[in-house]
Amino acid sequence: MVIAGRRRSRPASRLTHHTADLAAHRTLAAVVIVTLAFYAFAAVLIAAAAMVVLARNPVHAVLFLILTFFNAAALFLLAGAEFLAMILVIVYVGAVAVLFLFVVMMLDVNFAALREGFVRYLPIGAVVGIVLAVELLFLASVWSLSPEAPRLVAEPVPPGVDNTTALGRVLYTEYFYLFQASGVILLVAMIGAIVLTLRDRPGVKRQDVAAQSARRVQDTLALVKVTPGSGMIVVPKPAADCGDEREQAVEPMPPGRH
Amino acid sequence: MLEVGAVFPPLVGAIIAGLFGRSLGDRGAQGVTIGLMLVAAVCGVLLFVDVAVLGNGRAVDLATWIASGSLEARWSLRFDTLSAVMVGMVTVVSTLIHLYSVGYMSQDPSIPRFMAYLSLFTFAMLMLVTADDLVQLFFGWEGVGLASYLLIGFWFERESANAAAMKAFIVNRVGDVGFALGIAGVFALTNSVAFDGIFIALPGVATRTISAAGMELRAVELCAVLLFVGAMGKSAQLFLHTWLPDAMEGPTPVSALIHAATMVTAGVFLTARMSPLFELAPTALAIVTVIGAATALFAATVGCVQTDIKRVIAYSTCSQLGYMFFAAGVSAYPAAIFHLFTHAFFKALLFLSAGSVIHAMGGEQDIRRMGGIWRKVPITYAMMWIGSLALAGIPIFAGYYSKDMVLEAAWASGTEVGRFAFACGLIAAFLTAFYSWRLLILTFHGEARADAHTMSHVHESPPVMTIPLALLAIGAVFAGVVFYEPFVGHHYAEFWREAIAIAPGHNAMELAHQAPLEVKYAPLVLAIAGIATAVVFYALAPKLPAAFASAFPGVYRFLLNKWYFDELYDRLFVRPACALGIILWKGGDLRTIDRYGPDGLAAAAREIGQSVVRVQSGYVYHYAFAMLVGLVVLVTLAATGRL
Amino acid sequence: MSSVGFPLLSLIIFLPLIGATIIASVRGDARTVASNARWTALWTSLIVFFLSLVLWVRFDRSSADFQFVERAAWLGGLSISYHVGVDGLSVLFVLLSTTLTPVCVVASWESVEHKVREYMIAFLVLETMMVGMFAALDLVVFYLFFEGVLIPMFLIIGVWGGPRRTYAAFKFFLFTLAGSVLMLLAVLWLYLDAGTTDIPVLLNHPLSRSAQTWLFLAFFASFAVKVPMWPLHTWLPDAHVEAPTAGSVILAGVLLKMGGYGFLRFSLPMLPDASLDFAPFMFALSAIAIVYTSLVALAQEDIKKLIAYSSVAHMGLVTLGLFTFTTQGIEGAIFQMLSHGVVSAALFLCVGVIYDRMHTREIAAYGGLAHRMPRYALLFMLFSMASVGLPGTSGFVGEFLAIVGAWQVNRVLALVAASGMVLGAAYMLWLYRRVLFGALAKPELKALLDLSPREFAAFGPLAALTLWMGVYPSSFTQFFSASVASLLDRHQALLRASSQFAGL
Amino acid sequence: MEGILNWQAALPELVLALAAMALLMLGVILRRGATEIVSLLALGTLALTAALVLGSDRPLVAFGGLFLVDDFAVFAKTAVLSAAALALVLSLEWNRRERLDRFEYAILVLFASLGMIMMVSANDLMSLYLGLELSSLSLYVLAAIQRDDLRASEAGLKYFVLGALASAMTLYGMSLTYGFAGTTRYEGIASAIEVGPMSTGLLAGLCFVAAGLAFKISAVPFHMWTPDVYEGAPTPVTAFFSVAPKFAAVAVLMRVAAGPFGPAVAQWTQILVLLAIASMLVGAFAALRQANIKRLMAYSSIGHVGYALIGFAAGGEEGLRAALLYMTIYIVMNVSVFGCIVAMHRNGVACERIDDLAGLSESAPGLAFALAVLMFSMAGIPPLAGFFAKLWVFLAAIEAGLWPLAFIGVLASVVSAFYYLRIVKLIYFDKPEGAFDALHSGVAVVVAFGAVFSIGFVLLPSPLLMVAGSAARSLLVP
Amino acid sequence: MLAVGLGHYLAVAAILFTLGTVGIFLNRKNVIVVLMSVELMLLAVNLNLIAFAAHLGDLTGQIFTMFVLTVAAAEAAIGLAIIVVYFRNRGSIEVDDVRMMGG
Repeated sequence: MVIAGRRRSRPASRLTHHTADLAAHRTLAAVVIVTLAFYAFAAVLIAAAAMVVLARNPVHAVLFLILTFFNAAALFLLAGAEFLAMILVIVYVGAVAVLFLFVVMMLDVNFAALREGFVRYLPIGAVVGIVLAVELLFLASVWSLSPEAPRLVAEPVPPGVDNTTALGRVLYTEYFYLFQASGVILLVAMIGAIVLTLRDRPGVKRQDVAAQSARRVQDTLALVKVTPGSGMIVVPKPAADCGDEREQAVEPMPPGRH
Repeated sequence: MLEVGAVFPPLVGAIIAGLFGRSLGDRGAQGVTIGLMLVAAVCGVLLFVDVAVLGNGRAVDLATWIASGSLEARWSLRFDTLSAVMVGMVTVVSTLIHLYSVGYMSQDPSIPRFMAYLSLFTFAMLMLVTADDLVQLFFGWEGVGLASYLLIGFWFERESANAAAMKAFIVNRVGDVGFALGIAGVFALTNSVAFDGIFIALPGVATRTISAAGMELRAVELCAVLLFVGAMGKSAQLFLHTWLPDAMEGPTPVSALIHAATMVTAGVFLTARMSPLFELAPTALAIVTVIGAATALFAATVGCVQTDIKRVIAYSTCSQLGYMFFAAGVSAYPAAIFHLFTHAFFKALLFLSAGSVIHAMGGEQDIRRMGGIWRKVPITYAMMWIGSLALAGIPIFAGYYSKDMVLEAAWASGTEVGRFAFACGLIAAFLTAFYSWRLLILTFHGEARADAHTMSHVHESPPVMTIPLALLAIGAVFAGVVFYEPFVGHHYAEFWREAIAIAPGHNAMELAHQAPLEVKYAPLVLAIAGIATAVVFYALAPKLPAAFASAFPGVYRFLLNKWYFDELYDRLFVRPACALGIILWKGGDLRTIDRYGPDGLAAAAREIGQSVVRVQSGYVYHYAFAMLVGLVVLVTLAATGRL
Repeated sequence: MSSVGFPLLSLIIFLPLIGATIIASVRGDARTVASNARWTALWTSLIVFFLSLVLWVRFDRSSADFQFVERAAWLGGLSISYHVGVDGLSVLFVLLSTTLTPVCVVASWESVEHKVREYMIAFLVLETMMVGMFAALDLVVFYLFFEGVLIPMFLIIGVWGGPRRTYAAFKFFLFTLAGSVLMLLAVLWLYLDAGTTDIPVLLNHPLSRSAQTWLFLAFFASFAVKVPMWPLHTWLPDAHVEAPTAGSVILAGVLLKMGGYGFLRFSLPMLPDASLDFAPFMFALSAIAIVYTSLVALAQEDIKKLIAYSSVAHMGLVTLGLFTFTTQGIEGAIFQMLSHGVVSAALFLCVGVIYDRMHTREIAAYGGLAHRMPRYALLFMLFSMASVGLPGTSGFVGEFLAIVGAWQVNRVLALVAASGMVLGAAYMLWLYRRVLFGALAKPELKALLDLSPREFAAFGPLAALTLWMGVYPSSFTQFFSASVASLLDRHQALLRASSQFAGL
Repeated sequence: MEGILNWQAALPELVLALAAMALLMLGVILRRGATEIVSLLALGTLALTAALVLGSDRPLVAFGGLFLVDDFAVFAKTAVLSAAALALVLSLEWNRRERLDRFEYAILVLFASLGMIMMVSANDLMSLYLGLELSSLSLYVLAAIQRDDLRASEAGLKYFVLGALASAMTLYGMSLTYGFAGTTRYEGIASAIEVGPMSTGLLAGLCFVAAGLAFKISAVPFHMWTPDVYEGAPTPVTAFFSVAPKFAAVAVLMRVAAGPFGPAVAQWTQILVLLAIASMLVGAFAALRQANIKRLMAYSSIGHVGYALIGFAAGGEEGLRAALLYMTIYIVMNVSVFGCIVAMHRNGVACERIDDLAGLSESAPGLAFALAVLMFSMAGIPPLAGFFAKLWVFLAAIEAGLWPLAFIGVLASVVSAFYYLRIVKLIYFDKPEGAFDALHSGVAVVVAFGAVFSIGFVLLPSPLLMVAGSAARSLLVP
Repeated sequence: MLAVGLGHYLAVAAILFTLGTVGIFLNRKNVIVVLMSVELMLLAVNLNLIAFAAHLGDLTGQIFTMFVLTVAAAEAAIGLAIIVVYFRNRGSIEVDDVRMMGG
C-alpha cells in the first residue's frame, strides 16, 4: 500500500499545522487575529446561510449564497487550503452561483405569496433541525480521531511545497482514475442539461435542406374559412420531432380578445 | 354352510331387489326376496333345532374386519342357544312378514325397494344376533337402524314419515353413542372385543376402577351402563322411547317386523348377550330394572289414551320391552328372552292384524273413526282377539307364560328394585288388558263411525295376508306353552348353556318357580279386571271415558301428550341445537372468528395501508422530512450509544 | 426395502407435469383444445393411477421403513436433497391422491366449459404437488409441495368458482399461507439445528423440550389451518362453497389431509414431548371442532357449506385420534382421513351432480329428488351413511377406532368424540331429507335426469372404495399398522429417555 | 500487482466509458433515427462489458488502492450490466410506441451503468462517491427524459431533490469517516475501527453513509421518492431504476458494511434490522391500496429490499449470500414484470392502472401466464424462484438469531401476497377489458426469461448458489 | 479557549449542514432555494473535509473537496435543467405544486 513506510511524526495537537506554524513564528497577536477572523467569517457564513434559507426573494437567496461561498473560501484559507479557496470563489461564485441567479431570474417566479406552510411546519422542523444540530455539535465538541488515523493518512502534506503544487502532484497521478471519472460526470451533466433543455423552438428559424427539398404546395398552403367576428390564429406547423404539443393545435381565439 | 345360509340370503335378496328391482319387476323382486328368505328361514329353524335343542353351539369365522393393534374385530357367525333362538325367530317372523307385504303393499309403486329394505333389515338383524364380537354386533345394530330409517321413511314424499324416520335414527344414535363408548370401555378393560375374550377377561378386571368426568367409577359398572344406554335407544326405553310411536309412519309390515318382533328387542338381546358383564355390575342391573319397570308402566299409561291403532300397539310394545328389561335387570335373562320370543309372535300378529284393519279401512288408522266392522273382517277380528289375549296374558296364550314368568322373577329377586318392578308390572298388566280391549272394542264393535264410502269398501284381506296371520296366531297361542319348559323351566340352564351367565347369588329364576299363588295369579286377575274395565268403558257405558277425561283433564292431557316427552326434548335439545347452530354460525363463525380473524385482519391491513399511504403525501418536503427523521433517529441511536 | 427398477415414485410425481405440458402445447380451435385437454388429462391421471397401483402392490406391508426411496443432490448437496419415498403412513395418501384426480377429471368433463385447457393443467399440477408432498422425505421438498398446492388451488377456486370466488380464493390462500410461513421458520430452524432437512434423519434428531414447544407451535400454525382445526376453519366453508365441484373434491379429499398428515409425519414423531404437552390443547380444539362445527352444519342452508362444516367436524376426530398416542387412535385417525378423503369427495361430487343440473346449491331449492333420481339417491344415501359413520362403510372404522383411542385417554373426550355420531346423523339426514325426500313439488325439478354413465364412472370407484374400506378395512390398515407401531414404540422410547433425562 | 495507473484492471469500465462516448458521437452525427441503432449498439456494449467483467483477473487492487476487483465485484457488475441490458431491451419497444426518439437515453443508461460498476468496484470513499454520483446524475436525467410529460419531470425533480439530499448525507458521513479514521481507503477505515472502541465520529459517519445508501436502495424511511418516481418516470426507466441501481446500491451497501465498516458489524446490523423491518412493513401495507401498477411495484420493491436486508443484517457469508441471491432473483423477476407493464398498451396508449390487467388471461394467455408466475414468485410461493430467495434470507436470519426479523418478514410476506394475488385475480378471475397491443419480441423475450427463470430455478439452483457464495466469501475475506 | 481548532470547524460545518437540511424541507415556495440548500450542505461537507485535511496534515481531504466541488457543479447544472423542464411543464416551481403524484 501507498502509506506503508511513510509514517512521520507530526504534532498531535488540535490545530492545523498552518496555524501551528503561525503560532510558532509569530506572536500571540497573530493567533488572536486568526481566531477573530475565524469567528467573524464563521458568523457571517452562518448568518448568510440562514438567510439563504430564509430569504423571501430567491434573488436575495442567491446573493446570500454567494456571500456564504465567499466566507467559506475565507475559512478554507484559514485552514490552509488556498487552492480550494480560490476554486470556490472562481468556480462557485463565478459560475454556479451565477447560473443560479440566471435561472432564478429567467423563471421569474412570483414570490409574493405568504409562507403559511413555513410557519406551520416551522416548529416541528425546528425541533428536528435542532436535534440534528445539537447532535452534530456534540460530535464536533467531543471529536476524537482514531488512534490509527495518523498512520493511515494517505497523502501527507509534503513540506515546503505550496498547496496548489502539492495538490497537482497527486491529482494527476494517484487520483488520475478519479480525475477521469469526474470528467465523465461533467460530461453526463452536460448531456443531461442538453437532453433536458435543448429544444428546437418552433419560432427559431433554421435551415433544413431535406425539408426544403421535400416541400410541396399543399403542405404549406391551408385554405381557412374565417367566420366573421371570431377570427383565428394559425400556428406554424413545427417540425415533427420537436416542440411542444400544447402549441401545435390550431386554436380558435376566444371572441372578444382581439 | 347352514350358518351362512341362515344369514346371507337376505343380503343377496336385498341387493338383487334393490339394484335390479326395476328390471325384475314387482313380482320378480317379491319372488327373489321371499325365496331367499325362505331359504334363510329353513336354515334358521334347522339351526335352532341343532343348536338350541340339540346343543351343538359353534362359531363360524369368516374374515378379519377391523384390526388395529390388539383390537381385532372379525366377521364371524356365532351360534349358541341365544343366537339360535333369535335366528329362528327372526327368520320365521321375517319370512311371514315378507309374505304379508306382498298383499299389504300390492298397491304401492315401489315394491322392489320395499322388499329390498325388508331383506336388508333382516340381514342386519341376523348379523346382530349372530355376532361373535361387540363390533359386529354394533354393525348389525346400526344396520337395523339404517333399515329401520329407510323403512319408516319409506313413503318419503310424506313429511311426517321423513320426520319420524329421522327421529328414529337420531334417537337411536344417542343410544349408539352409549353403545360405542361401551365397546370402547369394554375393550379398554378387557383388551378384547370378542365375546369369548371379554368373558374370559372379565372376572380378572371386575374390581378395576376408572375415572370419568372427575369420578372414580367401577369400570364394569360404567361399561354396563353405557351398553345399556345403547339398548335403551334401540329398545325404546324410557327417555329414549320417543321415536317408537312416531315410527308407525312406516308401512304396517315394517311396524310388525321391526318395531315389534325384532329390532326393538335387540336391546334385550344385548343385555342377555352381555350377561357376564351385567352380572358383575349390580348398580347397572338395578338401573336396568328401574328403567324397564318405569317404561312398562309409562308406556302402558300412554297407550290407554292413544287413538291411532298402531300407536296403541306401539306403546304396548314399548311397555312389553319394559317387562323384558326388568326381567333382565333381576338377572332373569331367560325370562326376558322368553318374553321376547312370545312377544315376537303375538305382537307381530297384532300389528299385522291392525294392518289388515287399516287395509280394510282404506288407510284409516284412527280408532275413533272405526267400529262395527267385525262382521266384515272376521279373520282379522279373530286374529286380533288371539293377539290381544296373548298380550293381556290370558292363560294358554303365549303371553301368559312369559309375562307371568317375568313378574314372578321380579318378585322373586327380593330386591327393592325388583319389587318396584313387580308393582309396576302389575299395574301395567292391568293397563295392558285395558287398552287392548279398548282397542278391540273401538275398532270392531259399536256403531260404525267411518263414513259410508269407507264402510262400503271394508273387506277381508286376501289370503296372502291372512295366511301369515294365521301362522303367527299359531305361534301366539302355542309358543308359550311349548317353550316354557326349556326356556325358563327348572332346567333352563341346560337349554341356555354358556350363552347366558347368571351370577351364583342371583337366583330369581329359581325362586320364581316357588312364587306364592297370589303372586302367580295377580297378573291374571288384574288382566281380567282390565278387560272388564274396558268393556265397561267402551261397550257398556260409552260416556264414561269422556267423563273421566273431563274429570281429570290434566291427567288426560298429560297422557294424551305422552307425558310431554316430545315437547320436552324439543325444547331441551332440538331447538337449542338448531338455535345454537345458527348462533355459532352467524355469531361465532361470521361475527366473531371471521370478523376479528381473517376479515378483521384484512381490514386492519387495509387501514394500516391507508395510513402508510397517507404519509406518502406527494410533497417533496415531507419526503425530505421523513429522510431527515430517519437520519436523526439513526444518529440519535448512535449518539446515545444504542447502536 | 421394496423398489422397482426405475424411479417409480418420481415418475408418479412428475408424470402429471408432463401431461400438463402436453396439454399446454396443444394448438387449434377451442373445441379441439378442450377435448384434447380432457383426454390427455384423463389418460395422464389414469396412467399415474396405474403406476401408483404398482406402488400399492409392491409395497412391503410388514415394514415400517421408507420404501421406493429416491435421492438426488439438490440444494447444498445432500443436506437439502431431493429425497422421496413412502412408508405406511404416506403410501395410501399417495394412492388417495392418484385415485381422486382421474375422478375429478371425469367429474369436470362437461361441467367445466371455459378454459378447459387451463383447468386440466391446474389439476395435473395439483396432482404433482399432492403426491410430491406425501412422498417427500425432505422437509424443504415437503414444504415446496405443501405450499405449491396453493397456486393451482387458488386458480381453480378463483377461475372456475362461484360468485364469491375471489373472496374465497383469497381467504383460502392467505389463511393457509399465513400458517405455513411460520412452519417455514420452524423448518429452517430444524435445518440449522440438525444440519439437514432429511426427514428420516430428523426423526431421530433429539430436540430439547423448549425447542419442541416452539417447533410444535410453528408446525401447528400450518397444519391446524390446513386440517382445519377450530377456530382456524372459516376458510374452508367459503373455499368449498365457491370452488368448482372437482376443486371441492380435491380440497376435501386430499388437501385437508395434508394437515393431518403433517401432524402425523412431523409433530408426533419429531416432537414427542411437545406433542404430549399439547395433547390436551389439541383435544380441546378437536372436541370443540366436533361439536361446534356439527352444530353449525345443522344450521346451513347451502349444501356444500353443510358438507364443508361436516368435514371440519370429521377432521376434528382425526386430530383427536392422532394425539391420543394409542394404536387405535392413530390408526383410526389415519383411516378416518382416508375414508373422509373418499367420502367427502363423493359427497361433493353428489352436490356437483345436482349443481350441474340446477345451478344452485341452496338446500331449499331442492326436494323430492329421489323420485326422479333413484340411483343418485342410492349413492347419496351410501355416502351420507358413510359420512355418518355407519358400520359397513368406511366412515365407521376410523370413527370407531378414534373413539376407542380417545376412551383410553379420557372418557369425557370419548363422549364428545362420540357425540359427533348423533350430530353428524342429524345434519346429514336433515340434508338428505330436504334434498332427496319429500314431495317433488318444484316444477323445475321434474325434468331432472338420473345419473349419466359418465357420472357413474366418477362415482363407481368411490362407492366401491367406501364399501371396501368399510367391510374389509384391514386390507388398508395393514399398510400402516407397522409404521404406527414403530412410531408408538419410538415415541415410548423417546419419552422414557427424556423422562430419565429429566430425572437426572 | 497493483500500480497507480493500472487501466487493465478497469478495462470493462474503460471500454464502457469509451463506447458510451463513441455512441454519443454516433448519435449526434446520425441525429434522426439514431435511437434504434444506438440502443442496439448500447446493448452490445453492455454485453461486451459484461463479458470483460467476467473475464477479469481477480482479486486485484488498482489505482493505488482506489479500485478493487474481486468475485463480489464481478458478480455485482455482471448483475447490474445484465439488468441494465434487460431494461434497455424494454425501452426499445417503449420508445417506439411512445415515439420517444432520444438516443441519449441509451447513452445515459450506459453512463449510469458505468457509475454503478465503478461504485461496486470502489475501494475508497472517493471512488465510491464519484461512481455513485455518476450513476445518480444519469438517473436524474433519465427520470425526467420524457421532458414534455409533467409527471416525468415531476418525478425527475423529486428524485433529484431527494437524491441530492441523500448524497449530501452520504458525503457528510464520508467526511466524518475520513476525518475520524484519517483515510478514505476501505481497509484503512476498517483498521481504524478495529483498534479500540469505535469513536462516535465514525459511528455518526456510518449512520450518515447508511442513510444515504438507504435512499439509493429505497429502504424505509428513505424510500419516499420511490413510488412517485416509479410512477412518473417512463416505464422502461422505472424498470431500469428498480433493477440496476437497486442492485448496485445494495452491493455497495454490502461492500461498505463488510469492508470499511466490517469491524462495526454490531452497529450496522442494528441499523439494517431497523431498515429491514420498516421496509418490509411499509412495502407490504402501502401496496395494498395502490391502483397504479408502477406505484405498486415501487412499494413491492421497497418490501423486497427489506427482505434482502434481512439476509444482509444476518451477516456472515450465509447472510450476504442470501442477500445477493435475493437481489439477483428479485431483479430477474422484477425486470420481467416491468416487461409485462411495458406490454400494457391498448390502442397505442400506455395503461398503468392495475385494473387494466383484468381478464388478461383471455386476451393474452401467454403474457397472463408469465405475469401470474412472476406474481406468485414475487409473493414467494414455492416452487418458484421467489420462494428460494426468501428461503435463504430467512435461513440466514434464523442462523443469526434474528427471530423478530424473520417473524415480521414472514408475516409481511403474507400481507404482500395479497396484492400480488390481486393481480393474479385480475388476470385470471375477472372479465376482460379488451386486448393489449401485440407484443414486441424483445419484451416477450424478457418476460419469458423471467417466467422461465422463476419456474426453472427449482431444478438447478446450485450454479447461482455457488457464484453468490464465492462472491459473498470474497467480500468477507479479501 | 479562543484558539481555533478542529472542533470549531466541525461546529460551523454542522450548523451549515443543519441549515441546509432545514432549508430543504422548510422551503415551500421555490425549488431553486432547495437546490441552494443542497449547495449549503455540500459546502458544509467541504468545510469538514478541509478542516480534517488540515488537522491530519493530509491532502486527501482537499482532493476529496475538489471532487465534491466538481460534482456539486454538475449536480447544480442538472438540477437547474430539471427545474427548467419542470417549469416549462407546470408553469411554476413552487414546491407545493410539485405534487402530481402521491399516495
